[in-house]
Amino acid sequence: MVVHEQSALENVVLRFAGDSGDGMQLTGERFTSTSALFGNDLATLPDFPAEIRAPAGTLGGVSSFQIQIASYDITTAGDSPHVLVAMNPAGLRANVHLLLPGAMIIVNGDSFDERSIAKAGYRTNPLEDGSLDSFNVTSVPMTTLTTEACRDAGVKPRDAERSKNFFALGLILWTFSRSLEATLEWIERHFANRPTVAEANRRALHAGYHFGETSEMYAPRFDVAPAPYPSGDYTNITGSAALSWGFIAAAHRSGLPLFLGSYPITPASDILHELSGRKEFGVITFQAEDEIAAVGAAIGAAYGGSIGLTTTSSPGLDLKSEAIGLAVSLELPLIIVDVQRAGPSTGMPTKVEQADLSHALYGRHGEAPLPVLAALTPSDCFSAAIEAVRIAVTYRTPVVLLSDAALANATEPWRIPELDELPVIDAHFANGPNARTDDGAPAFHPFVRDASTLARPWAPPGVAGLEHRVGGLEKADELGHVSYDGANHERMTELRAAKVAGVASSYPALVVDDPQGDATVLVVGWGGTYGSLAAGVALARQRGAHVAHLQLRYLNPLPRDLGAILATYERVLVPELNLGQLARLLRAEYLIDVASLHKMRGAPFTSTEIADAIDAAIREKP
Amino acid sequence: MVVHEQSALENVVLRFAGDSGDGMQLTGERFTSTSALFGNDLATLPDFPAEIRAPAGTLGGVSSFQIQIASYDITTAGDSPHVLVAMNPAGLRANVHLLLPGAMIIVNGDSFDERSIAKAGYRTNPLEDGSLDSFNVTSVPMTTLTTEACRDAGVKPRDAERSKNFFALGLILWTFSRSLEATLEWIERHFANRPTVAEANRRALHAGYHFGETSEMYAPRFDVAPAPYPSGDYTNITGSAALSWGFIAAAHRSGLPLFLGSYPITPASDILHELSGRKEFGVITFQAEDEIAAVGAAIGAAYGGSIGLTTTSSPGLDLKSEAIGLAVSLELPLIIVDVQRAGPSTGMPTKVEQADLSHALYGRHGEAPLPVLAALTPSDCFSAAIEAVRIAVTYRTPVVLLSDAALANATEPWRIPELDELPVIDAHFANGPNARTDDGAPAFHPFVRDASTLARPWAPPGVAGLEHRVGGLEKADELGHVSYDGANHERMTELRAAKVAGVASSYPALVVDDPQGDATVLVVGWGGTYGSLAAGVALARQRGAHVAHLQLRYLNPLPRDLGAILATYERVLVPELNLGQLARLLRAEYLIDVASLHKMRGAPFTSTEIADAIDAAIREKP
Amino acid sequence: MTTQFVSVTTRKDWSSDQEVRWCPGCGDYSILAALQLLLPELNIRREETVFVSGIGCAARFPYYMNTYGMHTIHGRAPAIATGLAVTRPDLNVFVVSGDGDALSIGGNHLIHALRRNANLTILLFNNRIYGLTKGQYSPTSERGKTTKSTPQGSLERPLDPISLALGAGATFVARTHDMDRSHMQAVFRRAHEHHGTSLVEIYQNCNVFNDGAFSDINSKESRAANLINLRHGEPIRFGANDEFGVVGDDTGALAITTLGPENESRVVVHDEHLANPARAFALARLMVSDHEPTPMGVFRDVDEPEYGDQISLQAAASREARGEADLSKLLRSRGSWHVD
Amino acid sequence: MTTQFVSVTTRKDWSSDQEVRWCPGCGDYSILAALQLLLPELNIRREETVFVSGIGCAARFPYYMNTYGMHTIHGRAPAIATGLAVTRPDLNVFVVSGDGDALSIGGNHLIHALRRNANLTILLFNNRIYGLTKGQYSPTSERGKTTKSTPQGSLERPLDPISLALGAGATFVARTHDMDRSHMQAVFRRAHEHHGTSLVEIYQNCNVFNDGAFSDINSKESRAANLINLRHGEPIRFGANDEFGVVGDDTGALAITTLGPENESRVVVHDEHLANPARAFALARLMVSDHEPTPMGVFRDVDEPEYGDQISLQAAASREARGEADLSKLLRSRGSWHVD
Ligand SMILES: Cc1ncc(C[n+]2csc(CCOP(=O)(O)OP(=O)(O)O)c2C)c(N)n1
Ligand SMILES: Cc1ncc(C[n+]2csc(CCOP(=O)(O)OP(=O)(O)O)c2C)c(N)n1
Ligand code: SF4
Ligand code: SF4
Ligand SMILES: [Mg+2]
Ligand SMILES: [Mg+2]
Repeated sequence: MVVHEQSALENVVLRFAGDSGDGMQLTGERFTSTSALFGNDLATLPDFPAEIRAPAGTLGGVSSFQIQIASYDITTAGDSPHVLVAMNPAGLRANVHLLLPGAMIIVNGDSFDERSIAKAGYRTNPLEDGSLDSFNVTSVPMTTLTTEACRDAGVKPRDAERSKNFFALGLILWTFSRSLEATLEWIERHFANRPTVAEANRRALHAGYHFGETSEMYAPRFDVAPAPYPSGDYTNITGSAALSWGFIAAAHRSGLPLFLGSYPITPASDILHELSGRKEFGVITFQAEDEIAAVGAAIGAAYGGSIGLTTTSSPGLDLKSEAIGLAVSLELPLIIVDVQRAGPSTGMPTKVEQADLSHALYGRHGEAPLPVLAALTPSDCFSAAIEAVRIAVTYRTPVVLLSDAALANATEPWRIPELDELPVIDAHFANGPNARTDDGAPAFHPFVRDASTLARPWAPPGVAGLEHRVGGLEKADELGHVSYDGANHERMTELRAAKVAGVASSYPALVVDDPQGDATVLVVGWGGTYGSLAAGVALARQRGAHVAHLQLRYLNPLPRDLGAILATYERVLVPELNLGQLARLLRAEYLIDVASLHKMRGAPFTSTEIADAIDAAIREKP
Repeated sequence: MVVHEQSALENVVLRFAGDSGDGMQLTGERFTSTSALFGNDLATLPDFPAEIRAPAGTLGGVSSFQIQIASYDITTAGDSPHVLVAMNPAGLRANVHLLLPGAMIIVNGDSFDERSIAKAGYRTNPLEDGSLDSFNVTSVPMTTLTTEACRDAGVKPRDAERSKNFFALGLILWTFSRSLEATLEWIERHFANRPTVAEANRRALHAGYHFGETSEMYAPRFDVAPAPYPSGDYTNITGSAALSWGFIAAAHRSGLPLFLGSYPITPASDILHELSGRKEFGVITFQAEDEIAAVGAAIGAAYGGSIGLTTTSSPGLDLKSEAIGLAVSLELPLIIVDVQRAGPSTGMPTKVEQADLSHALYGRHGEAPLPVLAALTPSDCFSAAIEAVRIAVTYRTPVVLLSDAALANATEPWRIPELDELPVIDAHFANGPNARTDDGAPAFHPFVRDASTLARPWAPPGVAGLEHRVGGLEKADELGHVSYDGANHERMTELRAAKVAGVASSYPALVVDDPQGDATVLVVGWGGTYGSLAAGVALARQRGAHVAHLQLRYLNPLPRDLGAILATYERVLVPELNLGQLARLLRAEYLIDVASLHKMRGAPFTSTEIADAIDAAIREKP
Repeated sequence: MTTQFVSVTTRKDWSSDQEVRWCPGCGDYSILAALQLLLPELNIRREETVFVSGIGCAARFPYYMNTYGMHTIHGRAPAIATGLAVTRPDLNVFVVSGDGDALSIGGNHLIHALRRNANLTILLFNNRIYGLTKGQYSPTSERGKTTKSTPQGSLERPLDPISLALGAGATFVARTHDMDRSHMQAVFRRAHEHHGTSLVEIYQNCNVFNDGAFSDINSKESRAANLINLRHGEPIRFGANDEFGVVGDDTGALAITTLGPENESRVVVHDEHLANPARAFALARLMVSDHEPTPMGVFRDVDEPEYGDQISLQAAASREARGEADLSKLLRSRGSWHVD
Repeated sequence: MTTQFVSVTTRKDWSSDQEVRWCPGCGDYSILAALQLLLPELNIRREETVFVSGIGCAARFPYYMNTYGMHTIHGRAPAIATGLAVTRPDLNVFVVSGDGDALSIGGNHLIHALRRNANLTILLFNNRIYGLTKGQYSPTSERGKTTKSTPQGSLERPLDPISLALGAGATFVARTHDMDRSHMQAVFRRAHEHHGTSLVEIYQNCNVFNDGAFSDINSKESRAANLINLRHGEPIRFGANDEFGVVGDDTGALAITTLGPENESRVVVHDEHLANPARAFALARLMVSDHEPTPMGVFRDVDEPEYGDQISLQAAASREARGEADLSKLLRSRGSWHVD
């Protein structure tokens, strides 16, 4: 797409890129905030290096932040930026391949000295060697202008230089016809006790804005109108925050305390961070010695009547397997959040992948089925968390909730629900005997099941008369004591499986996105690819395809209406950020020859990839 | 089947049952030995209580040992014993339901006192209340006769009583027309430094034998002829011993040292026990602090150029997940043996189940495929171990080898192979540079792949010039250093998957057992159910069914000829000791609506169960 | 639990209806009896008492107690119990573990529980063997032990649970043994009363796989010569006639000596409450090899903030600073805007 | 390795071609430099040297060494290295770990490695923080530490690696710090020379998430007053003018005192080789709180049989007793019969 001057646009994709030390995430977040306040729909995609800091100026050290803002409902941060802000040569080199011809590039000209150019792996200066001819390049001496602006502000030139990201932000805010107000206010608050830093940032911001306004060399200006939103209060939310708040909300709506046992691991740690500051909500966070202790403590808390939660990312899930199996056997509520990252093993710790689905489904010895859910968007993390708690508590079962590295860090505007819109969760604690002994005395049998859910009683310690023992050995049906009886074991195994299968009866009906109702190809995705698949489907439709889209949140048990839906399409395309794990599940379950589309590049699907695959599927239709 | 007197029989199923303290396993093993020496084909099924000792005389404390001996090739210990030897009321009560009418029961009459009868849960004395009328019951005062026989033998009466299992053995040896020689010799050797115990056992054995010969009340006598065996040396072997020896043989045939890292767990510990006494073979055994350290140490040993082996049972496999994923990423040879037991969680630790297949296939985060094999019979454990090493070493990959609690403890006669019949395994260590640097100097790149196997070089430390670093982060193709490049990650993921898929090209062709070649129903099993499925198929054929049988040893990748085979049958029946894990795999892979037959009773399938299911499948044929 | 509550239970009330399934003669029976007889005296409620165990013979313990109980997975009981104890400060949480469970697979959870100091009473049944898996050596087995997995003898030096616990910063560390009910009961009572994590090592005989492992110390015949009773505030003396005593040597270690008028004054007076764990450690390392005189009793008992209490304080501070929880406010805490 | 071999390498030979990716200013750089400069002096071969690490900033170490190396998984490096060391006694196996890696998730492997005593040199980079995961508190963080995961301050008392190691029976335990290259080198050399498992705690500054954690002890200004250099056979004295000394008190602990003629003779003389670890433990517990004078150097260095050596002896004994390995005999060892 070629960018036109002063144009009123429906959507723009903007990408900030620079060195890890350049403050690109901050710049991106501030721009996001302003755009959200303005009323755009938006979606963001932060992308930063794996945890070890690469030497400054190298490709490995590039940190980027992409945002799409739009006047309509969008679902991704976009495929190809219309505007790239590059604070150094490496930031340019790492991202220029994403751009379509005609895109606008704004660079910090000061950073294109010989050393930095070489460090980025360029042989010649790209600003001069003609390699950027197909783009609309503007070089601004941001460092110089920033230090100048800060002269006499009481900061040393070296420190002043650090404010250059605010210069860039000011420039971009001008370009997008946004006011500086929100940012100025934020600076005020954020640097309250570092007044000179605040002043430097303020000056840099203004300088950038004014540079846009006055500089002759600088022309195009965008204007993206607010999106039409249903009325309500809105906030910008990341997947991590939404998950955390969802659990707090579930605690609130169930009246149960929330206990998080966790061991730090990127990109799941943010949930621990967020919840650790919420003790006033009756939240206890426990940074354990390892993942096993973390899930173990959550099981202990669940036994005691709390919502037991443990959060981790992929390698951590491996370590929790045995304890999750215990929870399956104990039939206690437990929520395990896996913020998936690229594997196998340590893999690429900050990059997205969806390759833990099979592991969540089958990663325990023995027959140990449990419900598996996945959140679809950053804000959906909120309700997915509540839903996970509902299922865990209602069915007395561990539940795996899958998120991913992209969801965790991405932002989107979210209409804040009214508290009474949130579901109520009832723990139904056992409160008295539920059986009789052989000689007729009232007794408590911990494995008597509810007729409709097959759930067993949850009987935390403290109630006289309900004393009982549970354990990982096979238990006698109803009675709950240890049993090595083969027939009993078979019955218990089948009961546990039936209980989990029964969770599907509590799902809402599936809703297929098929506006014209005449699609022959169905795109089925799951979890965090919702945004990119929706965008890809939209693009395909623009191209003329009749295609339907269904995004699954419930992976186990599969929804009961799914089979019938799949059967109505001639071709089912299953794009996944793995080698085809949902596809395998659907094939086994429904004996349908679904087509699997995989991507394993530590990045979301682009709309084009999806639309092209849809085109191919339509052509290939049986 | 009704047992006839003095009859020459083709096969007999015999079961010893008594209290855990009664020495039933020993009695069973001695009888097995004698029968093997005699030349019968045989199969055994020990069945003992979970590790905690139950109070004497209760059902929970019953220990049993079943053996089938035959004059033809048999594959299981049989479904229904023809003869039950019960040393106490609990032993009778726990097993009588297995018997068909007419079966012979020999009890130790002395043990049927009021207390013991009550302890076993009988209200009245079963020897007197007519409940055994359909059987052929003989009550022998074994305790009395044994103590009498031992009078003046230098042992106290209480100790003499302990020899009553030898009385029972003597009686049974007489019944089966076997000589006492081998047992006497064994007593000699085994109690060499406890001469009075030896003497008591000897006397008890003779007493039992003579009792058989002289007692009037005792009539039927069996005579099972030797089975026709190919010529060679034979030994009786359990699955655990066969596995252990298989690994020693693989070490021998590869010239590599064998390192076992293990943490004790029933029923896998016997492999550790067996190998720990074999240091003269260059075997190092390492009892680690836990399963993670055990597999970790095996990985370290593999890195150093040994065959790295780790053995465990189901819960232990959970704990090894993360380290196995590391081995997938490092592409180092490693063998993980899982002797499956009944789960989930602690489950029923001494009972058989096949429910870890999905876990072996998918129980790691990320895309981390690896070959999975399963041993079919106790003696097949030997060659399965060698095969696992061959694949691990050839393809530089971890391999999971599945055994189970039944295989581990069961015995069968095995023709001892000549050493030169065993495959040779070549480690092909890297011995020099395999690449060049940009400026043409020779270099070693640890992830350059063999064109045919896609295996990377195995380069243990010690060779100058091959110094290199490996790790769990994603590695640049060929070069092996850390890479966060998305396209590279996708390529590496696909390469690892392709390498594992390629293992199938090294399999022998599948052989379907379909004697008449006109079967319409195919029974597909995997691993340790081989014996019971073969017996069930044989029974179905006796009943007139035309049915084929295929037992899979290779579970991942699946054999390339499997799809075509499945497609030729009208109905595929998949019996498993789980809820249908192989069935799910076949459905996903071949989109065939296989019928799943499951059993989760901590016990093998009986022939009748299989034959009945075959009958049903034939009736139901689409 | 109200303070007025007076327990009027008996051993029977604390015994479950499950058959006890240890081997006849196992030391676990006497530990079970000691505890079932002691609990009625502690003035606690059955329904507020929970036994959490890992896996092993010892770990079957909860099944025999008519309280709440959890038989969990191998080595993880301290972690699981921590989650319970911090969310339910009203409960009496006991952990029962074996030497393999607590020190082999579970060693890390144990040391972290000890330094964290949540309100747990950890009973470590040390029989110096893996009982449940039928007799492999354990981390406390003496070097050179011949077992199924070490036919030529084990190679590692044993872990001493007391020194390990002191190294990890434990606030209550004690040792007792299965041959002396009243000693066990006295120690268990103290452990229960300690506010924080207490560790009690119990020498326990496994008569099937490691019979007599402690008989050099606690058999009737050996006790006088080899069992040192630690008593707070008293000189550490032992022997049939109190003829031996523990004294400091000039390498910082403690040593045993025969007492006479010339050295009587040098005998170390036992002090459980020393802030510095050095003395307790020296006491734990009194024995340089097995079968030497062995201290029994409370090595260390000091006050440190209990983990759960501190969490409650933080929650209170949180409410103080930010007001009562307001979900609606939380959801707006990252900035919000209104759309009509 | 033949004894004639003489190393003629330089730092460059031991440096890999990979860019070092720690934050500018990180203490890890100086540890790397110390080792890369020391190794050429140790007369060992690069190809017989292996660095094994877990996960963390510190754990990136192997990538920078031009030796064999393995960057493994979080906390498991000691176990993985053990498998390597016992199967390859010809190698020099180094383990590099962080305080989280070695003491949090990996604590159990560490203590078992220490008591097992295989030939490993374990370098524990202690920055009292989780660096790689961007700043949560670690097991060595001081109580009350405010981090991302403890906004109201952490609650646990820190683990002291030295006392933990001594509690676990370690045979070589030392401490050094990233501000003193020659001290590091001297300690690393000793650790390498120790036959068995050696543990070196290295105080390491994480200037991004925990800057100055040790500056009270090892900054130029503080060293004289707060850094106690342990030297075998010498009295433990420190201070600008050696005016302070370490003396025993009568609770078995060690304490710091100002020296004068009246107490000079009471100063403890450091002995690394004491069989009983009590004195070393007391030394490790000299500080009752953070930022107090802290001993640096070798706390303990004693000889105990190395694990791998013992395995070799058992293998030899096995061959002795049963003759050379004979597979064909083994396969017949459970009794066999012949069928024609
Ligand atoms: C993950 C796992 N690994 C191993 C086992 C097998 N196992 C059960 S108990 C036990 C050790 C028992 O020893 P100890 O803790 O000393 O208890 P004891 O039986 O001696 O009382 C082992 C290794 C298991 N159940 N789970
Ligand atoms: C199984 C697992 N859990 C958690 C993590 C995340 N993680 C990586 S390093 C680390 C701790 C790092 O701290 P430390 O060992 O002190 O090393 P430092 O970075 O401070 O050098 C954690 C928690 C992981 N990689 N794997
Ligand atoms: S095996 Fe040992 S510890 Fe276990 S119950 Fe028997 S005697 Fe007790
Ligand atoms: S985060 Fe800290 S420890 Fe890690 S590299 Fe940076 S300064 Fe060093
Ligand atoms: Mg034990
Ligand atoms: Mg650290």
